[in-house]
Amino acid sequence: MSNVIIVEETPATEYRTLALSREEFIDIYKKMLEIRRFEERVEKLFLVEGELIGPCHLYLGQEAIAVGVMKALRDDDIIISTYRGHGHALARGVPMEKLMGELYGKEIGTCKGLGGSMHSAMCVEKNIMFATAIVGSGIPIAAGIGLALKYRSSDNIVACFFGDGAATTGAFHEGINIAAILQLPVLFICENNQYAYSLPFTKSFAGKNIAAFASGYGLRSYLVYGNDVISVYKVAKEAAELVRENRSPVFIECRTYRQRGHGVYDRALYRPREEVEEWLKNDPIMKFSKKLIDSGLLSQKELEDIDLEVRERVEKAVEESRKAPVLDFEELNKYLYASR
Amino acid sequence: MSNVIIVEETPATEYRTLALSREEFIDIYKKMLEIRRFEERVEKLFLVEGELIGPCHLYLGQEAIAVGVMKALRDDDIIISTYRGHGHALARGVPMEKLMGELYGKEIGTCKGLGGSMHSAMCVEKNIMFATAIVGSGIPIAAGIGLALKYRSSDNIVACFFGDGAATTGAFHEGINIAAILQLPVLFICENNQYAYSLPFTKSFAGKNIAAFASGYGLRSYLVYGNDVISVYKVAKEAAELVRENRSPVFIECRTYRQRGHGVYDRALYRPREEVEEWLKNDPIMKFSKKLIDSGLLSQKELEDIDLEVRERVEKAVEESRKAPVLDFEELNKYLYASR
Amino acid sequence: MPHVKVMNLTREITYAEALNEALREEMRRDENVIVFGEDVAVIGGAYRVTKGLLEEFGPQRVFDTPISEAAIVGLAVGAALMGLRPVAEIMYIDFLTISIDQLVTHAAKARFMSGGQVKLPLVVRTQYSLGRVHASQHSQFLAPWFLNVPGLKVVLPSTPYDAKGLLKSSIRDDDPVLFIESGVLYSTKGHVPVDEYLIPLGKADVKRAGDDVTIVALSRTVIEALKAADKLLEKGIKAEVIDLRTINPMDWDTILNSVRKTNRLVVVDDGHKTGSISAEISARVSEEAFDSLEAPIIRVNSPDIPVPSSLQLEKAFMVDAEKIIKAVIKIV
Amino acid sequence: MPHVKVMNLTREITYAEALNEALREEMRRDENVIVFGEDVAVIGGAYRVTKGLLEEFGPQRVFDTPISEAAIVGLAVGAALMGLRPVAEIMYIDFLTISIDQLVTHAAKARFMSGGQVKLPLVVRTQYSLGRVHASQHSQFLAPWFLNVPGLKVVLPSTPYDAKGLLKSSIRDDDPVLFIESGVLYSTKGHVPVDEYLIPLGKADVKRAGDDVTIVALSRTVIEALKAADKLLEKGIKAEVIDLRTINPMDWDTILNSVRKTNRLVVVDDGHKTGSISAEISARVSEEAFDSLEAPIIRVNSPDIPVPSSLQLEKAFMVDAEKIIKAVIKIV
Ligand SMILES: Cc1ncc(C[n+]2csc(CCOP(=O)(O)OP(=O)(O)O)c2C)c(N)n1
Ligand SMILES: Cc1ncc(C[n+]2csc(CCOP(=O)(O)OP(=O)(O)O)c2C)c(N)n1
Ligand SMILES: [Mg+2]
Ligand SMILES: [Mg+2]
Repeated sequence: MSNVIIVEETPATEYRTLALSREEFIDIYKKMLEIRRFEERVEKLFLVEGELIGPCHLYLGQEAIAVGVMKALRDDDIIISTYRGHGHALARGVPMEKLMGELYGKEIGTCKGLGGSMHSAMCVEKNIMFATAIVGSGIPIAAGIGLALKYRSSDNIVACFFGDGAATTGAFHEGINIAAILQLPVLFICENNQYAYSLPFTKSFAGKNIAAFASGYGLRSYLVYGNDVISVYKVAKEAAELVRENRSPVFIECRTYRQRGHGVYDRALYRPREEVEEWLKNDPIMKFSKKLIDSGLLSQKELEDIDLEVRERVEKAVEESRKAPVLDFEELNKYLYASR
Repeated sequence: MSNVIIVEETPATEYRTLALSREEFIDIYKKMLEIRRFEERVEKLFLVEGELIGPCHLYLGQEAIAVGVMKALRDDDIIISTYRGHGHALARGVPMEKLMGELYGKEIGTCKGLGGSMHSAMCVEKNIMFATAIVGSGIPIAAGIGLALKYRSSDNIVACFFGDGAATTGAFHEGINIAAILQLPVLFICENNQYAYSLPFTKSFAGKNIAAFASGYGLRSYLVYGNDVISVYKVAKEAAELVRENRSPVFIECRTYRQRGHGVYDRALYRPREEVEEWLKNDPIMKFSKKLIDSGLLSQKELEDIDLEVRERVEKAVEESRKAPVLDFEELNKYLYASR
Repeated sequence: MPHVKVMNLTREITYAEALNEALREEMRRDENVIVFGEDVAVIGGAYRVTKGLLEEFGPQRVFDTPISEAAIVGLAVGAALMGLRPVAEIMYIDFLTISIDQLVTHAAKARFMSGGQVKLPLVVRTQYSLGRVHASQHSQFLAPWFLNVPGLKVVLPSTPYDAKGLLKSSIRDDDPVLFIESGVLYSTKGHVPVDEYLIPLGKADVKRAGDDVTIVALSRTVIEALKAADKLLEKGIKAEVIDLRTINPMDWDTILNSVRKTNRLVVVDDGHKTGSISAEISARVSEEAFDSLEAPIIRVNSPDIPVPSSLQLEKAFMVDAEKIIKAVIKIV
Repeated sequence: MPHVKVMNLTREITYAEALNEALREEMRRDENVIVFGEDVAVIGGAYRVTKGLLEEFGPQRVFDTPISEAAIVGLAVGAALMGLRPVAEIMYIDFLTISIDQLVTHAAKARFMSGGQVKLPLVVRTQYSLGRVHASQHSQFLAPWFLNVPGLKVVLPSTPYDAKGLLKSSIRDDDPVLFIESGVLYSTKGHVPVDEYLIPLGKADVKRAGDDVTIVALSRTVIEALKAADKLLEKGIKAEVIDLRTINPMDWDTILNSVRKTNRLVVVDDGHKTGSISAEISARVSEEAFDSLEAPIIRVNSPDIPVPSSLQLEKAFMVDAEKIIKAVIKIV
């Protein structure tokens, strides 16, 4: 499967040669930090305050992927997200209080409190058309979005996020084959964080890597180091343009790591400690901030100021969500059908 | 995908060098002819006599595959068949009147008339444990059979037949991946007859060929010319032994052609005429009988005698089936549960 | 008298042809309507319902898919999210089991769980093949499941006239519609107007008026119920035959009004008895019209065994006019 | 008084622990029993029902599978055809929609359609998560569908005692069993005998005797029904609470006998009302005990909308003791 394009880390020395302004670097950093602080706060709200309950899947450790990919897309491109979608939503610019409000089950939430954490990324205003809690199911749906885009001769594309676990579902296979057969403008983004719940990737998938496998369907496929936001961005940029121009699917597998348990309550003791430590050493935000400093784009102080501002915004989102009302149960019926 | 082993036609000159006795050659020929004459008779019973009705999928043109594979297996190896299963059943030695009886919906049928043509191959006596009418569904079931064989440390294997259309189902993907991950003794046999109903293979499957694709799961994979019974036999023999010894799955794709419509009523006008003619010129029985004569193993007269005998047996099966009774409706309930 | 027919502006066409006309008209009317599924384009469908559509509307709007039922409905979900009006075909309702995650857990819930952010104007057309010697794996009547899926609309037409009018409304509807055809009815003929017409979803149809007993039926069993009503009339029993047309939403008013008039109810459908559509109707009518009932409600269904393949056995398995008559006679 | 407990030879354990014991005992008893599914081995299941099995029985008998629900049930079908007794776990009943082809079109029909040639002693364990703020895609109560699938047996235990005894019988049963657990009940405690026992499939259990009204419930709603019965007693109403335990086959005798005694019936389950299990019970009781009924049968169900995520809204959505009490009061 020699036709997989492998992209490793981008050194700081390259930063100044990229067609990215300082503002853009700052924006990338800010987005990553928003996700980080948001998720850390959510984790506390579940485990310490006990104020939130239910299933919740944190994006900690994968920030570079959502931010790198979104940066490479146009705002009017379509996104299909998952139950691990907070990162996708924030990277796309979904207001924090709408996202947090959804976790609180409140009317101000993206889904008016009807979806909860697992569907909170769904935000049509921001062209996130679906956030599924069923592993793999977003893939054929993304193909359908691609079908509509192609049919309408739109020059938009759809980016579909999913995990390594999705690669073993029938929906993955059927969806990618049909996108390839019909030549649909879909960018598939597999966030291979090494685990599907407790199952390590090597015990889940019989193929070597998912990108190689996708190339078996005739898709151009990339395998990128997913803890480097700039590498992800570069690959996604190239891939998105190919999809846009050729109106045919492209596949990106990002190697990354789920820094926490599968869900917020999972302590994930099934992971070897050295493995966890190794990946934590390669934390995407640590890596990126170091390179920003090394390349002289931002100072330590500036990074800290961003952090303060972000933390404040997270806290504001929590407070707004706490105060907000819950939808009236008697009114729920009106969200069932579009026509009666 | 260089790791696909491609096997073309076996020339007549090789016949004498194979470890097959004359009796065995005769038996192979007889089995192929049994299928041919049986199916031709069934076709007439549907289209001319109108005596049979309902869905029925003929095996005409694919005889070399069922016969070549069965010859390579042990009688106590397990088979998973499909709705296009008459050929598998006859090659396995299911008595003609049981098979024909099933088509007639009679109590003497393999399934007592409850299954009909699409399930008629199911014959536990002959270790055909299932014949599914749902495309692709036999693949995970075969994995389950393999699981049981492995668990019991049996030295049997299971051979699972399916068509090119199955390769686009989720069940195919999930089933093969799981067989590979769990290392189960399954021999997958894809009869690529170029069509899934009206859909030509090239419009169905985005990969180059199915064997190459299966090799992406780490399976040893063969692509064999399926209209040559001896080539199929040789490949299946080698593959079956590998499965038996390594307790891990192997994949065979057989290139062949569906000589008739998808079902018995389908005139299949969607196929290019030259394509049909080309493949008819390469009819597996014509090919084999010519080589048997060329290699001096059998004379034209001997072949004709076999034909007469086979035709007689088919006619006897028809007559027996006509006379046989239908199950009593009031008794059907007893076939529902094994324990009450 | 062909002259009269022309005056009525109808012609006799088959159920399959009526469906085909509905698709054709809606595709002409709205270019958001697209059609796909297995074998629907080049050969025009396993049962020719989509015949000629590829020729008229081209391969962008009518195309064949691989055998990938989950992806077929997934495609419809995605396309509908973007405002297209996909009409996806699942060749047999039995294969819909492979698409149920997309249909039930996605299509039916997307609008609600997103707080009303999206709508999904998609139609999944399929058919049940009971009565065609197709055996257990190809003869299931799975409609009752979808009665229990809020967010979905479910339609089962019984005549060419209904098939056309209901399919057109289903395509125009802004919610996901499961449109279940009856395989044995494809070749049945009936009068269908030349002019365009629609039949609203969620309204039952009184196919025959009567005072003595109400027979509620749907799809194929409507035909049997009408035959039964004919024979019952010979015995002096006037049966009212209600064709449900859609089971989700269900037209309770029409059913309840009829029962309040006749005081007797027989419910008929092609499913296994236990857990059937008939069960819901029986339960609801008991709840809401308990005092009107002068006899127990009787359900006429298939027995609780899979469908046997043998011609004779399948016939014995199925609901028919005779079984309906027997049920009616028990309570009048 | 712990002393008394020891005399009775029971201890208090949770529903999840009871299930775990059942698996353990059956695996010790019969080496044909194997357990697999997502996350069942290394971590002992998402809800720890299979905890410790890998350690005791090793990776040949207890193993994790990839996320491939169709293949998981397919594996079970194949293994059962060969005489193993696989117990496959589908983590949420919502994901069972992906396995339905294997469960319904294969497992449930294989014996019948082969003319009795094979048997399929498999168990598919799953759970429904209503009541845990899991939102629309993870809170479905799909049990009613399987009422309509002849060939399948369907079990829904309500207490630790029942959970253990019924799971053991399910594993020993020679037919495919769908074993539906209730997620919110996993942590509930109850007395379970130290000695081995079995509970037969197909038999309902009178959890509380009474003369004034029959309340039929299952799974989680049994607990609510018992709470309701307590409160009703304070008002002088003696309710008989029947726990169905299995819905396929259904124990009609127990239900009908009770209704013939109390003449009043309330049916409760966790499904959407339309097309619910309650509908079948209501219909059947009306048919068979019409003359015994002194009031309409009332069903207590969830409304016909998907499950909202918000804690408060989910609570309002669900059946509880109060709603049951209201229903009872309407008819006594
Ligand atoms: C079809 C299906 N099966 C099982 C689950 C339960 N489940 C939710 S997430 C998950 C693991 C998914 O792993 P992966 O795809 O790698 O994504 P990640 O959680 O690592 O982001 C599982 C088993 C589900 N939601 N859907
Ligand atoms: C899941 C499923 N989808 C669709 C069908 C209808 N159908 C039956 S056979 C068939 C074509 C199968 O083609 P292939 O797998 O190549 O086998 P062949 O018929 O050529 O032997 C189709 C579409 C089915 N039986 N099952
Ligand atoms: Mg993962
Ligand atoms: Mg084929």
